[in-house]
Amino acid sequence: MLQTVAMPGSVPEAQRFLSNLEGAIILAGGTVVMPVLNYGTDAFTSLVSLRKAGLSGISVETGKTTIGAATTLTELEDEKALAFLHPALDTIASPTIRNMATAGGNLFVKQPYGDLTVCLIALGAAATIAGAKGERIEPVEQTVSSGVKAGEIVTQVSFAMPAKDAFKFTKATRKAFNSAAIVTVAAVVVLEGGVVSSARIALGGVAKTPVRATSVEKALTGKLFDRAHVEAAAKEALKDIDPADDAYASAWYRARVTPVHVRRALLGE
Amino acid sequence: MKHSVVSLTINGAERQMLVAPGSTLIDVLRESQGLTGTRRGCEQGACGTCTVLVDGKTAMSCMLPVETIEGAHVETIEGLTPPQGLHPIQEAFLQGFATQCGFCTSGMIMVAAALLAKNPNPSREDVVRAISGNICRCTGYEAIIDAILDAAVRIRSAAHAEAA
Amino acid sequence: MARLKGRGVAAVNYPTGMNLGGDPSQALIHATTTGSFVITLSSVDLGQGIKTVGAQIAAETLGVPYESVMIDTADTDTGPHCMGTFASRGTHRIGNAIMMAAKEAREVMMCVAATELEVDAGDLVTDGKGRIHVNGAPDKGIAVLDVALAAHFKHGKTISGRGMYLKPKSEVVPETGEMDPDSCQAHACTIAEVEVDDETGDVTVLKMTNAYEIGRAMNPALAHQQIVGGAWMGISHALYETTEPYYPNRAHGPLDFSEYLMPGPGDIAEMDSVIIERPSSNGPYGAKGIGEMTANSPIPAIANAIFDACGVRVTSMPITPEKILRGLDALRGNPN
Amino acid sequence: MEKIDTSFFAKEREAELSVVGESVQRADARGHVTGRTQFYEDVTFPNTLHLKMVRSTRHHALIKGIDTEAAMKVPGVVRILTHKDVPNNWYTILKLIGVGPDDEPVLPEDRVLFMGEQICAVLAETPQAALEAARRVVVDYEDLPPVFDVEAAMTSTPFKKDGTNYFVYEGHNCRRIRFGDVEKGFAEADHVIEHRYESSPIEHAPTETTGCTAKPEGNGRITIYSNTQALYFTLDNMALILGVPFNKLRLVGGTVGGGFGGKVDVIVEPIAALGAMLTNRPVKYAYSRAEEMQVSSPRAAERIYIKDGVMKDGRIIARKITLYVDAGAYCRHSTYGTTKAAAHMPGPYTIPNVHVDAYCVYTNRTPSSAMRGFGVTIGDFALESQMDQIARFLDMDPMELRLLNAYRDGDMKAHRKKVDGAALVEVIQAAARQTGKQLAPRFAKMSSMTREG
Repeated sequence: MLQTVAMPGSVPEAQRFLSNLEGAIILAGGTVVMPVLNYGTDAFTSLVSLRKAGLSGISVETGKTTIGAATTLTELEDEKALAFLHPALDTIASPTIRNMATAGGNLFVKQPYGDLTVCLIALGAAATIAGAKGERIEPVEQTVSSGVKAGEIVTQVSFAMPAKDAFKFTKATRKAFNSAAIVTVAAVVVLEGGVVSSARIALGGVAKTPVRATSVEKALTGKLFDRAHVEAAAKEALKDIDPADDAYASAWYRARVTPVHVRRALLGE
Repeated sequence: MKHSVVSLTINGAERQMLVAPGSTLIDVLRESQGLTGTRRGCEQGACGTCTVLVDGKTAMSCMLPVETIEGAHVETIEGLTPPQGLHPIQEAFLQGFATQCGFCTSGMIMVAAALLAKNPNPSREDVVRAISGNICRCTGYEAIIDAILDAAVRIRSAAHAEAA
Repeated sequence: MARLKGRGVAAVNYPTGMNLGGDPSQALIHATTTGSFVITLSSVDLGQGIKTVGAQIAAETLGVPYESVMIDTADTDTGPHCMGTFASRGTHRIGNAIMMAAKEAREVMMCVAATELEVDAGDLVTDGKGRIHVNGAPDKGIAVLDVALAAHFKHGKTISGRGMYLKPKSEVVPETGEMDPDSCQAHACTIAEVEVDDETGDVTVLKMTNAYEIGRAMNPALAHQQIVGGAWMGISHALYETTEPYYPNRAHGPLDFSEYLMPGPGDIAEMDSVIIERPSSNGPYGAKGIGEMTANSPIPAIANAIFDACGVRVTSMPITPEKILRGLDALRGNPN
Repeated sequence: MEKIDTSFFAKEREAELSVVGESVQRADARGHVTGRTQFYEDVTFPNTLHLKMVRSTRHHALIKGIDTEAAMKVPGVVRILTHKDVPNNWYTILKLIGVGPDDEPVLPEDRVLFMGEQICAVLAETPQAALEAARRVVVDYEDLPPVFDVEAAMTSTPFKKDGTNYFVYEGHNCRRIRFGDVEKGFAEADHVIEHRYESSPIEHAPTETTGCTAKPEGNGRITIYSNTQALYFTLDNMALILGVPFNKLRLVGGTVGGGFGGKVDVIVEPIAALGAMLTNRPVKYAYSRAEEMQVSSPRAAERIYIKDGVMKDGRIIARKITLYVDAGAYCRHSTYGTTKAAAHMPGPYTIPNVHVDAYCVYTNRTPSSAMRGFGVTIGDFALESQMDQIARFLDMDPMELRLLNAYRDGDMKAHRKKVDGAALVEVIQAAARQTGKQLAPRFAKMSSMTREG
């Protein structure tokens, strides 16, 4: 049974709570933790809320955008400089959930949720993690695949703004709004003279965590960015995914339509 | 387990309450404040029936431990209802036959209130987006969408009449 | 990539009521001394509107304003027996019981009014606005309120009525299945128009045109609610819903409204519905049960429209994108 | 908004109604929009205990033991109810209308037959304490093989203590309809068209979950505030289970946050009332959303085989239906629903030779029960898909195929009830009219009221 909800006013204080309180976990927006608590759990007995730990805010500077971990998805939506993320944010749950859910929390959401994280991986974002021995910075991709250690806190994520029109996003869903992903595709594709000079592509919903579609990236780079090349490259996605059955779709279906949605995302179909 | 004292402004009135760790806003509203118009639908953040406004923004009250929103302003369906008559959104739901069993209605109206405060002239798709986290199993949504659009007209014309 | 359009039709009937164990409901009605009427039931309103339609039936029968009728439900200490709200029985069974109770109460009311007005009860009519008067002579009349007061304080009478409707038990003949399982049948026809994405199997329901025959629309706005909500549930059943997505395997059963798939407000189809009325011989004012039927015709209409669109016949519900895509692949010679 | 086409059946429609037929405002709408409508959960009492259920984690198993020691030590736990506490441990809803069998215990004694089956009930001061104690109860299972497929279940070893894996209808293993001679019909038919249809279970998913609060009164009675769809069903079943006179119980309800058939089973009330009787305190038992989704009874899955004998001109002269209703582990209302499914066949069509075998089959899944369209919805999916397949096979207009076979006043249905008040013809005509579709003259002038045309 829950014993404490701690409200640290800073990151160091939050770290102290995390190490001193028995069975403590981080509470960000609450949209993942609270449903677990409401049904009763032995997984934790204390919550350390980041709501007042000073981790909220967005800074958009030339070359680098930084998002505090406790920034809500609604705050991201309202940030005009991040308009390119709007179509992606719009697919995440509902406006009410976006009022509560945070950017940092999104990194730890189980699949097939967590579409912001798919975008961050495509953007090559880095996570700043406060630990017992100070801060470290690592690719979001790594944070997502290996998680953080007990007592560590993701304090912010940052990325370089993509070139105009370079960011692509598609989320295949069963419902128009407020739907988990069948397949989420986010990509930053840079063209030089109609040829792909670089591509970072991330997929959601098709593995245990969001993944890089490195095979597609490889197949695409250096190629003419036309339908034929994109379609061929999209088929390579099957090498990058390991989908599972769930209540939304089967592994077979996800694999079957992944190349379709990768192509659609890249071509903006 | 240590209880703590939390202060909230609920429907304009300051309230202090002693709560167990992790007590959710819906528990406090329904059980200690007697504000039962906020409905408990799933406790998982997936149905929207418990939606209230916290500092003007919609929130699912089943997912908010009250310790984390100390000092917040909370508005519920009871607070939205004027002393006399009905709020234009309520009037639109009533006239538009937008309720059947009525269980989702409070949440729908609170979402509509937040939408119309931010966007007094929403498109149909704006309304659809706004209520996309709120489940209704009876109506098929059409009457609810129409009612919210009608409410927007009612509020705008009331504001217009006041200005004139 | 192509979006294939198709159209499908389905027509159904639906029984009102159950009676394999006998199907009764009762209603009591009495006038207060304030000129209002209270109907006492133990019936349940799930949102379908029995609290509204029951009052309408009573007001119609009594000849008084709808606003002067109140429904008091549901408490087993005060409300007489009702089987429950299911089997599209509410409006038919409870409505019949209310109508019978209202007739009995009306008789007493008219009788007292006749005494007060010193005329023959047979010459009196109600105006539906709270007065009773001599037919053809609106000035020679009396307010229902005054009748209620007179009955109570002068004549020592209760203006009240008892209502009961029973569809008797029907035994099934085991060898042949001969039985009388219902009271009447409502009808529906749906024409569904859909679009199928031939690369993903996703279906969009573009439009549903429905005709519903419901006996008599007691309250057209409430009937419309059932129609729109029921047709939505039909789309939902056809394309989305199940507690066991891998049936008969029990894995991955949804636990919440995220996993349990239903169309949201962004997925609703354009709807054009018309009601036609063939009053039933045994329902109150010709009513039939409507609540359940509305979900039924859309489901096969959508299935048939999907076949029309893309040539894939999915014979298991729900018709998921996966089932359609497997069918499309088979048609294209890529069986999986 | 609503449109009524009064051109149909004009002579039969009663004229001169004043309140009936009017779209008066809903009596409950003002309460709904202000949040003041009182649902069962809005009535609360001090000193209420919260009931949370320990549930089976197995599809089919023997219960070798239940250890509640650790659970009882959780602060706030007051009592844990097991089958030993239930006076008459049979939960048989249709007993009231003379349909058995007694196959479902209120709380199981020695075995569980589906995942999620309730095993014992924890009563505690707070929901959190009850949930924690429920996690501390240790159930020792011995797994048994489950059966999930309806046709496999028909022939596999019975998994209940008594009886078969299917309900026996007066000596028959299915509900039968026999009308005409279906084999003769097939022999005479130009074509025989046979297909299989299937569905998986569907949840009612009302926004308000099933629940109740049982409150002991000073006079020794118990008041149960419930969102049941049927107060007397609930009251009568509770009295039988609790072994108390009917007048000891009072049910209060009538305002329900969506039902769709999901709140007709009487699951929560008997145990909550038992808890109230044994502790002399109010007890609340409400399903969580997860319980509502997976433990409350769904609409049954069905499997339906339809074999039709069809003439070149579209007349269906024989229809044979084999239908399996997946009742899940216990019968609840499924025995009745299967009969209703049989009676619905062969759909709204007049077919001279009809043969129906409708099986009510038990499998190791959540018991199914009533839902909007009980016994009919899945049958309609099968029937109307089949009609489309016939129309395609014969290259006929699908509406005209239906009109050709439509039942009309005076026809005899397969369950030997004469048709009256038919209107299938007219709804098809009305739908055609709405979409601007021209029916052939013979179909455009058809009527349900006469056999002409």
